[in-house]
Amino acid sequence: MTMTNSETKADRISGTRLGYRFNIIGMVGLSVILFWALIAIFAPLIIPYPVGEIVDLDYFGPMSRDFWLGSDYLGRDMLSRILMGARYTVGISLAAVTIACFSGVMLGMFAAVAGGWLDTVLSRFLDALNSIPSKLFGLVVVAAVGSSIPVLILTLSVIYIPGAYRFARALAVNINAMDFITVARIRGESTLYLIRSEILPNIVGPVLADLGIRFVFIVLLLSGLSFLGLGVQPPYADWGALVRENIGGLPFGAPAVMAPSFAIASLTISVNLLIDNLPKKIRDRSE
Amino acid sequence: MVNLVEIRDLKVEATTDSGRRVEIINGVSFDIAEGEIVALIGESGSGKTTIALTLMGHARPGCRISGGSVSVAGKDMVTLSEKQRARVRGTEVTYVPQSAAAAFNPATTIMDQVIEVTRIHGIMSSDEARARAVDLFRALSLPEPETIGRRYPHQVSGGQLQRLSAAMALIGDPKLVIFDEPTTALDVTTQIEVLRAFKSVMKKGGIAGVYVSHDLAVVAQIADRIVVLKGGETKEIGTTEEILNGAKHPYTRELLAAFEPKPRGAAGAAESGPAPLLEIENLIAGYGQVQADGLPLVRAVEHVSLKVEKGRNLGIIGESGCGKSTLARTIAGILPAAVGKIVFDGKELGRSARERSRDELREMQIVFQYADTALNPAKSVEDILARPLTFYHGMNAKARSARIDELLDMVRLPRNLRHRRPGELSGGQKQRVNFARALAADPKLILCDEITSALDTVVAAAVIDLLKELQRELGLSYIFISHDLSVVESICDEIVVMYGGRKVEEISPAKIKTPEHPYSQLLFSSVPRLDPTWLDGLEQDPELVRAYRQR
Amino acid sequence: MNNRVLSLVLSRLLIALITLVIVSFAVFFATTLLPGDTATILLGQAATPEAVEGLRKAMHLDDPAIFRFLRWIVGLLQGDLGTSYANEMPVADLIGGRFINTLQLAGVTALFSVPIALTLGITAAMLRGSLYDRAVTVLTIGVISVPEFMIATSAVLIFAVYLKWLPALSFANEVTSLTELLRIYAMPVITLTFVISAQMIRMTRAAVIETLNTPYVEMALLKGASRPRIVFRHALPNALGPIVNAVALSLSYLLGGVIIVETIFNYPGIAKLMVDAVATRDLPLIQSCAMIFCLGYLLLITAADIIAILSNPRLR
Amino acid sequence: MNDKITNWTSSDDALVENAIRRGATRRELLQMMLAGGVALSAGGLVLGRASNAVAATPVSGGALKAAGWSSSTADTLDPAKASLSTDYVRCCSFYNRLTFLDKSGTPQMELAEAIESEDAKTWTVKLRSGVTFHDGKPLTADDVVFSLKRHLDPSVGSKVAKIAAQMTGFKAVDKQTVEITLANPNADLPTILSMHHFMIVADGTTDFSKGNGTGAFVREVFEPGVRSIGIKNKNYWKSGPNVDSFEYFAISDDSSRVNALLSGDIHLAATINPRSMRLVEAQGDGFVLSKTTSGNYTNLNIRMDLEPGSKRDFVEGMKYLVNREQIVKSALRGLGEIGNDQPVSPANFYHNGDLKPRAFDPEQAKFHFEKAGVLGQSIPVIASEAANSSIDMAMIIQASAAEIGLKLDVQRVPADGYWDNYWLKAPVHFGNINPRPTPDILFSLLYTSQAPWNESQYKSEKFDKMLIEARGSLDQEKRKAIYNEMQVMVANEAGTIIPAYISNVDAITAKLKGLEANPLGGQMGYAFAEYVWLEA
Repeated sequence: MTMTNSETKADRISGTRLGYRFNIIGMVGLSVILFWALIAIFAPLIIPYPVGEIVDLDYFGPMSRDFWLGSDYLGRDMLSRILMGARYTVGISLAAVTIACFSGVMLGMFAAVAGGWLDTVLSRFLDALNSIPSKLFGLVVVAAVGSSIPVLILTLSVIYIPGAYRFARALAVNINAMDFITVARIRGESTLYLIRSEILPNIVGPVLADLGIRFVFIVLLLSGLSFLGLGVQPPYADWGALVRENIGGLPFGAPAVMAPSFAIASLTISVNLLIDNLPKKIRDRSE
Repeated sequence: MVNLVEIRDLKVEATTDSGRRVEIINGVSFDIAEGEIVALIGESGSGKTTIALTLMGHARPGCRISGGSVSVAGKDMVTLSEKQRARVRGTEVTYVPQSAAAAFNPATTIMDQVIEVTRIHGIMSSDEARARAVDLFRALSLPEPETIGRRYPHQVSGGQLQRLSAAMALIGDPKLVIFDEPTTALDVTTQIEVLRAFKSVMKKGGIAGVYVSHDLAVVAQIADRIVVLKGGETKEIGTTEEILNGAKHPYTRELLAAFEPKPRGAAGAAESGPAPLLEIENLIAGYGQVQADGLPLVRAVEHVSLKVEKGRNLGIIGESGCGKSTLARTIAGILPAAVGKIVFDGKELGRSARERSRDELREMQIVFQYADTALNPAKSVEDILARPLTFYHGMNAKARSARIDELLDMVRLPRNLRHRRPGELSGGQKQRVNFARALAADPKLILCDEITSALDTVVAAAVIDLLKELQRELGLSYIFISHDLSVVESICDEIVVMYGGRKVEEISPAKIKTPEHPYSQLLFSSVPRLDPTWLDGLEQDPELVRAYRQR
Repeated sequence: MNNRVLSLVLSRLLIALITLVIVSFAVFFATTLLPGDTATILLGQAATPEAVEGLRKAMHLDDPAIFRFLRWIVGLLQGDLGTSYANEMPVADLIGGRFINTLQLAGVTALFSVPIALTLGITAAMLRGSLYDRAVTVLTIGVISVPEFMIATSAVLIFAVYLKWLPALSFANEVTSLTELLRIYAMPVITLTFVISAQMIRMTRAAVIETLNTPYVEMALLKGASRPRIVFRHALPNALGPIVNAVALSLSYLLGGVIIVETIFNYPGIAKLMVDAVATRDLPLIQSCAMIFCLGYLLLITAADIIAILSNPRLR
Repeated sequence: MNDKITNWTSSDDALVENAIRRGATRRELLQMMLAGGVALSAGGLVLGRASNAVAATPVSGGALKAAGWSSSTADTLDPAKASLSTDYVRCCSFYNRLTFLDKSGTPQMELAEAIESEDAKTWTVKLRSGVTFHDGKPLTADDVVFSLKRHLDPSVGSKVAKIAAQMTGFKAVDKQTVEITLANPNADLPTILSMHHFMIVADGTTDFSKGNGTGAFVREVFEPGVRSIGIKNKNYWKSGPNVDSFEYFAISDDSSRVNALLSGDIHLAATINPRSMRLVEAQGDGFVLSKTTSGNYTNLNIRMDLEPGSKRDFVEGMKYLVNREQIVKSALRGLGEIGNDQPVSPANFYHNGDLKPRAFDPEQAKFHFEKAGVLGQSIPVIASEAANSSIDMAMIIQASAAEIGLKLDVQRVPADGYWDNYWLKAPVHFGNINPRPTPDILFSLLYTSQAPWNESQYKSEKFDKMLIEARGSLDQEKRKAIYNEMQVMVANEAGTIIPAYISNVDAITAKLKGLEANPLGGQMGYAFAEYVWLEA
């Protein structure tokens, strides 16, 4: 049958030998993410022009040999701005998602293991937090304390802690009902041990996938906040801010507005693709 | 003569995680005549359910019929289109699932589901279908046949659901009914009811059947012929008589041997010292809010007292919901007792595990029924066994490693298994690891909560043998909780029968044939025997049955 | 049985109420943290120290925060949302019309997007693994990956500026007919549908697929039921809980999350009102808007929970 | 949020306040004012095709829709409290003033028939007869007294309370005559009365949301923060208005405002971003840009009493570092004129044309920075959307600084609260100043030692003396010479860098005719509604 042929081909591509099955779509996603991660790290070394410098007398310039992605609304080199923007978009989002998921997951596991009124209080409190619309929450925070990178990161994390909490708690409650937790409890283990060694390893997979989706949301929320005027300090700009400040170029299809949009889309789509196609550990029983 | 079913060289492939295709059914062939009931018997993974489903042209997701033919009433289910298969399903071939509780849609009424077949295939009008369903309910001796259909699945008991699912299978007047382990999830007393109902309906209608089971004794009561399967291959085919009395294949003999009673040796008799190892007095425990009298709302264990002598084993037997597991959890301190005293090795224990010292916890270990959930799937066998060693004995890495080897040896597992995770082990292996973890604590008493019920008969027998052996070597005591009389009988020195949260009788295995309490009598007599005439010849006091049957 | 449902529903309502109390507490104290002294802002140029002192007294600003909170809560319970600092109109009057606008937009969007999302989600689940399923999946990923202001601005450029099919603004026009209404709501609704549908599609698909893997669905298949029958009679009723939940979560976005859409289409809803209120430090207005958002969220979530409870015969 | 109008208002308070305070003794100013608008020389011109329309004949009918850029729940129809351009536009459509400024900046009579004074201290206002309010009540002297006097009541919270404070006596002499007594003589009163806050409302009005005035439109709908609709006043005492109704609202998002115009939803989009011009122009003949160059500018202020501005060389270096050409080209997209660091714009009669802008010279700048010892330091520069284009300017200067090793730390801060919290306060920050009619007002407001808004803390006794000398001089040439010198002094000595004078651009549909520029600001000094007409 033809099925068998395609199977073996897929095997060859995805490198089954590592003990993991990883399909080509997932690998494409991972490659794009790695690409942007590398860009974020090495951006200052590879940008062709200083980020803040006006190098083109025209604005919304087209793609050219000098300016690969054209120029922005002030005549700055778009390629350089996008490469540097990767730092902010990827960096801020990553920091925020890490904080959000770490705190959310820790609290969620704690609530699940502790149970009782602690669980109730935590759940109610985070539910309340969840009910506040995220963009408006961002606006109020920035009105209160001003906009800086730490404020942005913390705001984004706080917005997404309830979600991570809910998710992790739901998973942990399931795990907590398992007999091996009971076994550990009556062995006399501490709550910390239960969380760290018994529950965490079992929810880390879904939590990582959840982290990926939350990362996408944060990237989008960050660009939404940039639209409302909250973001990193000039001359730097995250991708959302780049789209926002160059949105006037949209009628002309200026690369200045298309390129950062594609950058956002490429990152978020890749993360989604990766999550939907995470490498699967092969568990063929070979007894 | 033309058989109703002819299976020829059937092959089914499954796709593994790695995308590899493996044959899980490897060239199976057998026939079923009109009105004949054929049993497919084998342990889990033998492919019995897979074969049964191919009779409907169905393969579970990830599987595919890759070769051979399955002819049902002249139609080859393998080559039919999905639409054509749908026409056969529910009318000519029907299915009674293993767990009716899961196979009923929780969101619609029972009647709607029972008569759905007639709607799908337009067999008869709704009213006719309803009338017929009520007839079937009556034939299957369901209570309140007129109204039971209005209920939702969660509102009836497991045994009734199982019979209702049979009604669902029979309503379309099928030629062939597939029973997929229909009584496995039921208590023995209920199982009898269900088996009887099935048998009479099938015989009356002259309907052919496929009965999938791992339990030879059950199969013996209902099947005309038996197909013994292992690893996707037929090992032996024969009439029930032939298989029971003249099994040729060694595997069949192994299956039969697992049924032979292996009474407890006299090993533990000597050591009954003055102080018992465990003494429980007047224990009350349960769930829900604490009431004004200081007792929980739902009391699962009521006024239970018992004693375990050093080096001797206590069996606790009863049907689901009798409070035996709650009792074990209360003893272990998982569920603190509301009232009562637990004295262990001369010391009174705290009611909750939290109030007990580390040593007290160490000396009494509990092993749970499902090794799948009792072992952390994210950890390797080595890590699982190492933790109690570190926690209780503070061993360093080297000592730990040596002790893990010893433990694996003790439970008869190869040492190289230590790097595997539970998911990569078979059911029997998992249960051994589960047990090894309890041994790692160096306990005096091990509470075994239904540790063999999730295992295949042969595997379970091996585990029991292991427990006996370890007891001899280590001088342990067990409290053995089970619904399976033969298991308890084979390992215990004392047997406690529980019903409705209370201890109804305490007997010794010697007197097991002659229990005094009527419930014990009912329970013990309900255990199927390897005798095709047992069910038909069994007489139970209907009063008694009504009084004690769970719902 | 009915008692059980009643007590479940009541407990859900109680939980919502407790959450609301926590929310009101948080909203009140978070807004008082906004920089700037209320009295000074209100008095503007006339802010002499004596005047500020007088006004602070008159407004009870010097009272302990907890008293002010209680006074505010009591006012809320009596339906008194307070008086706007910015233009001295009752907050209720300011919110009134705009709240209706928000509800209208949310309503139209819900009517439009929920059926689309559910249809796509369910059909994708039915045809799991097919080309159609993959197309839907890729589409949803693509849609949630584009910032909404891009979608909105592009839509305006295409449909309003170039094609001139639809108006660029959503409120500037008088509504005279149904077609007019459709034209006016078209673009914000399209944009919002893009934004909120993806999540609903994903969740619906996942929930349906999960129930499609249950034994009772296999049972239905073995009864010879057709695919649509399997999905609509067996899978869907049991997937209702998670689906309703996803819908409620997505719809809650339509209250406070639409700020960007309101900005771009100049639609006078309460999200923009709250942004205005933040800019003018109009605390009573900020608090009221925030409470509306939170209340809306809780109502939706609680309603979803209750629907899930009622739709489940096991709880009924 | 981009609300420079708030600033505009408070600037105007001080403008007139200063004029009153100092102008009282100046007979020549009084004469000039009465002679006809020499003082108001802020130039206004309409560019592009719009200017052709002016000559055409008005057409009646049509529903006019226009969008400003800033609106909130604080929107009001109380002229005393008006603070946003949106409020001005609305007030202009519902009310009338006693006087208004024409396109040349000359005060013209509106509700007043004549405003006369013998000594500039006691003024007699003769009212037009036959004017009625929308509710039918005829306009009387009592209405005028009420309208003006209420600014003195602190509970009203008038934005021009301080200016109004100069008016100490109000007397309704008869039904059509009002006598206003000033604390000190001031020839500028007719100009003061043309301010948008001094709209005439009906006597005893407490609820202003009805917009009951004598203006060209009758209020139909008014929702703060949303929109207003006015219906043509059939009994309007002037001829007009041309359109049947006038709807006004704000679209804060710049591209949305332009898109709304292009899609035909509105007829006028006020104050569009320079970069949107290309889009409008690309649409062909259907749309027209109306540009107004007055004296508005955004400036970089270095406080000379604080580090690092206290080092003379830092200020000097910064002036060399500002690439004015690039700012006009890139940040303003050509919509502006290069500035030479002093506030009197080229449109002003007194502008010193010989004072050349400082050349962009990074080397010179570096030399000065080295002398000041600031290279390698990080110097915070505060910018905000509140000050028009300041963020773009800041980034341009920042980039130039980076090349010579000076690190400017541009901090973008929220627009709301900017004028209270950062302007005049931060060591290096941006400001935005709206046009003033005379150098005297500009200098006294912004550069004398006692100036309330001395942005760079510039202190020069010589400068103060020269200002008084110019004020007392009757000789226009001599005054010009003095002002010229003062401009040079400001350019060279003060810490305010004025890189460009910014033009305002309103985009309109070509159907909208009759829009002229006005020195009071865009949208025809906010009063366009009653003058324009829609061509079929």
